[in-house]
Amino acid sequence: MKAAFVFPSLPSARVALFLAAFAFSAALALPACPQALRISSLRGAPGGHLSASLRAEPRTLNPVFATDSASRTVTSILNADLLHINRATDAVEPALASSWQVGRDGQSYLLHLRHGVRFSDGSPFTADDVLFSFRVYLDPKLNAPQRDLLIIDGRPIRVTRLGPDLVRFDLPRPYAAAARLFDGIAILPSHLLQPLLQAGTLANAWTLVTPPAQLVGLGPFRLRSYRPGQSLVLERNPYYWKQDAGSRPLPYLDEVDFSFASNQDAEAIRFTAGQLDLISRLTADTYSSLQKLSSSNLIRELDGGPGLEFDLLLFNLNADLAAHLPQAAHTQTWFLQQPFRQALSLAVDRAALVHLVFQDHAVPLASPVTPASGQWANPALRPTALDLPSARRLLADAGFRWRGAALYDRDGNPVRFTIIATSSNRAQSGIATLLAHNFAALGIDASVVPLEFRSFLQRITQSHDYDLAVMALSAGDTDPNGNMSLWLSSGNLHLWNQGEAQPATPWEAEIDSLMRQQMTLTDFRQRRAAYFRIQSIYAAQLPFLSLVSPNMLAAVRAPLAGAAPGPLDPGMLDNIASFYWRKGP
Amino acid sequence: MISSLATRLAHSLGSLLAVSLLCFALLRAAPGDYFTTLRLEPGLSPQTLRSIQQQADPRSPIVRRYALWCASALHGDFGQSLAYHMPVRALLAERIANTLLLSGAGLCGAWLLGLLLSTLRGRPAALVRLFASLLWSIPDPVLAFLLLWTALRLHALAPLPIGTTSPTASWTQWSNFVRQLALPALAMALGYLPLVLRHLQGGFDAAQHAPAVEAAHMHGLPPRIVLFRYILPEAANPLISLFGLGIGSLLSASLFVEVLFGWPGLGQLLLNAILMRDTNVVVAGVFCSALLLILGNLLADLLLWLHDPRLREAAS
Amino acid sequence: MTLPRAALIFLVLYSALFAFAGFFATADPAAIDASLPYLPPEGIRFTSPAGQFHLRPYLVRPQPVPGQFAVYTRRGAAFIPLKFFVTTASADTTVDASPGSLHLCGISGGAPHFLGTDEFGRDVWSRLLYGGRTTLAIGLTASLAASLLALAVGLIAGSAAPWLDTLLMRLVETMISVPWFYLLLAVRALLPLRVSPWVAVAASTALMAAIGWARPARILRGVTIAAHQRAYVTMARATGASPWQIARWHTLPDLAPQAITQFTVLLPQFIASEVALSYLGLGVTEPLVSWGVMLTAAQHLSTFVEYPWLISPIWTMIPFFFSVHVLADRAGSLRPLTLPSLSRHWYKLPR
Amino acid sequence: MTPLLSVQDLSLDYGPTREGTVPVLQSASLSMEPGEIVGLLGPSGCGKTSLLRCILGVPAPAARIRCAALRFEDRDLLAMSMSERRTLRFRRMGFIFQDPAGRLSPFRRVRSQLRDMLPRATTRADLLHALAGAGFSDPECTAAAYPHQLSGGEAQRVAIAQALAVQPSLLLADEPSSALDTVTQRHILDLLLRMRALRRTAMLIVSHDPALLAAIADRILSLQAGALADYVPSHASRPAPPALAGHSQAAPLLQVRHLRFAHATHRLWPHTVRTTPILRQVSLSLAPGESLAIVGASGSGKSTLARCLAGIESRYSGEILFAGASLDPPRSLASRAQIQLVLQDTVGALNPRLTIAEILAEPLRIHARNRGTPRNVAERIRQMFAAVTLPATCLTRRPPQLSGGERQRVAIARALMLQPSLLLLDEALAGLDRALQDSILELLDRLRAQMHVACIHFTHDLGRFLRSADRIALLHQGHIVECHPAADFARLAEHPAALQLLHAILPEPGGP
Repeated sequence: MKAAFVFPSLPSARVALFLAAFAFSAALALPACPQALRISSLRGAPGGHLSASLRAEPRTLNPVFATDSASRTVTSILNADLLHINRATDAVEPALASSWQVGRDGQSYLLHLRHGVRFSDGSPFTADDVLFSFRVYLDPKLNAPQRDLLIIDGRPIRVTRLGPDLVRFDLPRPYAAAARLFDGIAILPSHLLQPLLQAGTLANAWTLVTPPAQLVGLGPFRLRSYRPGQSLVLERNPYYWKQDAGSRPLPYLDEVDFSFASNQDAEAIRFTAGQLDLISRLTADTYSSLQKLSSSNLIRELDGGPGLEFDLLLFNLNADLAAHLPQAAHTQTWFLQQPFRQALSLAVDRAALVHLVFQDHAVPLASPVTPASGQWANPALRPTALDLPSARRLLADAGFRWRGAALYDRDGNPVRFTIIATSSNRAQSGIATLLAHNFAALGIDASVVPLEFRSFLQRITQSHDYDLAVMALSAGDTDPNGNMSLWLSSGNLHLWNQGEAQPATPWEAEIDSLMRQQMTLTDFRQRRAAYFRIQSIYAAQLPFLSLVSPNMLAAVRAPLAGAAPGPLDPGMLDNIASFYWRKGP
Repeated sequence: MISSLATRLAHSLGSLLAVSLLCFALLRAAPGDYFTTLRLEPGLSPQTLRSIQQQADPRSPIVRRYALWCASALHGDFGQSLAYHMPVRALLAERIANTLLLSGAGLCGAWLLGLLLSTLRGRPAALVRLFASLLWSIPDPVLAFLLLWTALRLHALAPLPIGTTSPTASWTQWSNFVRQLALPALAMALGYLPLVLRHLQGGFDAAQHAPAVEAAHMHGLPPRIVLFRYILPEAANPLISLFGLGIGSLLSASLFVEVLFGWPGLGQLLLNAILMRDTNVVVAGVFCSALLLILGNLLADLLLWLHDPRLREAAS
Repeated sequence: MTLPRAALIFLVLYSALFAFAGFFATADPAAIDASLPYLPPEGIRFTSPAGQFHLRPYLVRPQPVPGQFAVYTRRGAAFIPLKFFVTTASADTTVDASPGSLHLCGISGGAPHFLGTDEFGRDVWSRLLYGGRTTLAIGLTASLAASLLALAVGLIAGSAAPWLDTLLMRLVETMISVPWFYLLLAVRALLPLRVSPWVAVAASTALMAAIGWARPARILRGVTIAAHQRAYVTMARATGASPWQIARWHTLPDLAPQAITQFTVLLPQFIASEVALSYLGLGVTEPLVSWGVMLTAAQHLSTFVEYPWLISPIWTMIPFFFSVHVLADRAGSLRPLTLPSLSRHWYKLPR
Repeated sequence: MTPLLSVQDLSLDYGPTREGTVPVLQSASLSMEPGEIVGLLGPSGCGKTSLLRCILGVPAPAARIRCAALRFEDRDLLAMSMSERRTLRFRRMGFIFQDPAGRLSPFRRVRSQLRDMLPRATTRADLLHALAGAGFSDPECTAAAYPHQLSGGEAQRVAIAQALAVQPSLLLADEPSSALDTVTQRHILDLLLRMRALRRTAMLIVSHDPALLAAIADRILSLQAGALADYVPSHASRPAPPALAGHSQAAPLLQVRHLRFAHATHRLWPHTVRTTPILRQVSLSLAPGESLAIVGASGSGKSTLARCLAGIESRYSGEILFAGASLDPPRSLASRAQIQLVLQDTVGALNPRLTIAEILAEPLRIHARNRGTPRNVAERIRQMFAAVTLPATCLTRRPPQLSGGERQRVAIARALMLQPSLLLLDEALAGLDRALQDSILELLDRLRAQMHVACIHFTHDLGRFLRSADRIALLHQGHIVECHPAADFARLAEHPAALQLLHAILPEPGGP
């Protein structure tokens, strides 16, 4: 064990000393009775069963190693975090921590743990569990995917136990919106997993074959049974720590079962056949076919508006092409010219994309910051409208010429390239088809190459053997920090030019510095100004084209209350604890 | 017989080795790997990615990897699944059972239906032939899709569960289970039926004119006895071969149906594993499939051997 | 008229429809019309809006309902007179290989959509014809090639020395078991991104044939062995006939019905797998059309529910397969069908 | 007393075929008393079998029948439904086939097939009793056997046991012994007579062999031109073969030394391999142009010997010398042209897909390279066709369109196409009627004289070849036990098997 990750429990005398040294903005209140979280607006009816589905089988039930969407959805229901982002208001709210205080320097966070909280096996939740959990997440041997989030400037967050229900987190430097980091970090039961960590077998713990009794969490539900390939059944966690307005313990539902549908069609069929109670993340065509398939009073369709996901057209601006990819390097000479990118953007008919591909359930975008990010989106930027004359002008100014209808570059080479897209994603291949059609209006011969998902990703992230790519990305959070890996030139979502040691261009350098700067600022306005500036730089440079942001579409059985699509993981199921079945006719 | 069985097994072992080796090589040749998607995981540094990769799937020369795999496969251990963090054997076991159940039910259904239909004579037989041709001309996925669509339309009349439903309500109850199996099994059976019908009808037609069958007829034996004790054995040899082929494709035949009806079988798992490049799962699944193919061949030969006393006395 | 004869005539006419796709089609199959997505099939009337009979048929084009996506109404539908033997100015340069740009019918200022349009407002009827041409060309060539390959392998395995037989059959087992999906992925990775559509078509044909021969080869080998047990083969061998002579005079004619059957089995399979190939980016890609490309877009339940005209390739291929099958059945029933045992050593009956 | 069976004015033709309507029976009438044995004589293809099928009620699918009256046991068969007739023939009639072994299902044991015929209440003892009644000394063993393990005679006995199991009042037998060797044939006839004596079963026995019918039947009817008439024996007899002088002094054409051949039988569990020797030690020699008959009961190894000599079977040990040179496998093309084989099974031996002309051309095409392409293949075929006295119209037909005799002649013509010096005829005459056999033997004698072709007949019919071969060798259990000139065979033979065969020869009716 490295010293940095060892958190010896401190003697109580020293706790007092520590406390004195701090000057906190709020007084500490330490009530003695069990401290449940009451949701004052909620009055539902208990009981009932919910059938939901997952697009794939969860691959693990271990929240530390869950990377796929199905596993994350399930683990987020089985577990709970210290602080939680309210998906409706986008504000950080207390969860397992009943309150928190930020130190004046903005570098230390003091979290008061809710006391009297129990794990789903009845054992008490204490500060030791928090310490243990972060030790797991930060353990370099375990390689938890969350680890890098908790390491800032190469130094890990330090966690200190100040008492049985008081924990302090020290950040290496001021970090804006650090409270949002705690969202989704599941707290693990140290009494069960400590021995496994010591034995070095934690990485293989809590798989799908683990007996349900050994899977213990703080979430609203706990595992009842798992049948490989068939279903995963969760039952009500009797020790859950939330209550509704009438002090009735949550969750309302007795049981939730997940079946596995390989694709959206299978899901929609089962939903229509009455075997599922809710489906979410629908594509526009499934959504509209559901509208027609179902007798309308049984099903409620929910359009949550644009989410954090957006479709984009990626230019291959990688610097490593010349050596071994002459073909891609040749087409890259055009993409490296800003006017050319601008002209392509002007040639894209975003309205047609929204209309034809998303059946009007999407919005055109000006930048990767979608409307779901609320105040973070720069209102000065407007989605580029189709403007072929301007596009032609830009191209002509940049030395491009037309012969007949076809476009030729300065050196007399015909302008032709390929657009790759994921073949399994109908929307993206549709976008690619329409883009090729749009570009044809400029005299560009663009051909669409649909590729299988991993072959596609391999080209984008590893071989860089492509010209243009249509793909979708989703911001991790509404907060700019959630988009760090997209903007930073060293980030792994900086897909247009990967693995830059130094920012390749001045504007990328400026974005880098602005991103770093906003991270340390604590003032919202200043941060927002920096972020607006980043978006403006993006709009001027267009390293990729943000096309549209699809709406979050879902459907539920009409009597189910409490479900609403949300932009952050796990989407609609985030507040599953407050789902209930409406009684009555 | 024993020695020829032994040689056959040895040969089969060779082809199993070839299958697994080829599978390894092709997996290596396909672009992308299991960790490709992790590269888009925001906030996952390249170093972490590398160490995750190194830990789960150490990159070593393919020959070495293959040798290691063979060694562990000998002990029945097919390695860990990259995606599921669990032993492949545990992952496959139940799904193989499910797939066998579905394919088995489908194939049995096809055989029963085929036997029933092929005993018809005269005008009904011509209609059956036409029906078989029609079924033959509809591609299997389309057939399954049509069936699903019809079931959905008729749902109000006769609710058949589509895909797996809540386990507490159904898997424990036999009748529910049968209802659940009905639709996908029917889709499988209808897909397989034309082949079976064609061979059954052909075989029965040929058997009608076999001397022993004519003799039985002329002796005035009751038609039922003629059918079951004379025609059927006479037509059996090619049918047994077909049956063996059917056994061989038990694991692979139901892929479309599984995916479409959401049946929790091997097909879906394998398809996803292929798309995810979950090496060990793919190799083990393919291995099982190849094993079944070989066993099916062997079984068919054994049945032929048991059925036809003349085969037992071949010249050495 | 007998069924096989009817099937033959039907096949010839049907093939002509696809062979002269350029003439029968009404539009460029790749032309996008953003204003008319998911237009339902347009009706043809011989009466004018006023109800008078006209010899020249009218095309009834439904009108889009404003504000709603892909909703059309017959109210206020436009009655457009159809013209015959129209010459369009712009030849379909991308895909049309047939000479000239003469079309059977058309309308002024646009194209009739007999089978409606797809999600991008492309004409389904024209796509069906052009797509059928590509798909049938690939399917027929690939199944023919695979059947011939299977015939060769089956013949060699069934008549050659046991060691070669064993070797070939193990190869077949391997071919059947290995997931070729990976190979296809690898092949796609090796090919340059931009492949000429015709090269893509040729490559996918070759790939299908190279992978698909194994199963039929196994069956044909069995038939070969059964054929070799006939007394006339023994007699020919006693007279000194070479293996090639025996194959040509006795075995191949015996194999032909089964080979034809195998061909008909492969054909629908290959046409279905063309869908999978285009999924991998290997098969036919835009702007070339194929049924696979069309069905890839239509394999969603929503399409089935809302836009049934988009799955018209299915309704088109079923009668095609049916008539091929009826013909093959006829060819196959010239001799009673036999599926012989697949084991060589145990099937030889004692004399 | 009412007759057991009466048939009046039965006419039968095969419906419109490509060659028009083929009349088979014309106003055939027949009446049988209970317990009477009636023989029905006629050349092949004259409609004997069709008549039997009409009586049974299972006519061939294309047959069109007109009949004035058809009564059996005082019941009108014409008024009965199909299923009533089926029950009637199941309970009251028995039927015996020409090829008994093929008529038993190869997949089931004798006892279960016999049980199918017997009433449901039959015990095992009854079943064994029925088998014992058919002359089996070890019925237990026979009951457990599969049909292919039985010899032809045994299979015919099983068939008789089957047919008589239900104690029918009428037994119909279609060439019951023509596929059997003479000794077995004798046994079967004895058995039938015994059965008649025991149960008063009436029998209608069909054969092309007047000698056989004369030996058993109370009266013989002859079926000619579709009508039935009483049989009058003719006195025509075949002339003796031309004596070929001097060939015994010439260098032998074929020499066989210590030929051995064995089959192996496998058992799955416990695993045993049983080797069954077929040819134990065969040595013989043959002069050019000589005619040798190798006679043996079924199972004596005749066919195997023929196949070894023809080079089809190469796993023998020993030595075969042809014209002084060893014929070790693999055999040269030239030597294959010299030795030609004719099989009994002409249905299988001629490719049904090819025309007769193509079949005849095949040997020439095979040997085209080392003999040079014959300038006039068509001419050659016509010559050969004339030699075997076949009409030229047959050339464009295919084997299924020919009768058995015609096919046999085609097979012989095919064998002679290459002008071989040795012809092997494996039961090539069995199953043909007497007149046809005579004409083919005559043809072979002529060819022998013209082309100096040596012949080896592999046969069970000693009686016939006593008069038509130069030498006769007796093959018994894989050994050549006797080998004498034909004329002296009856005098010189000593081996018990030879004596048995000689004893079993039926006298020719009306013959000397």
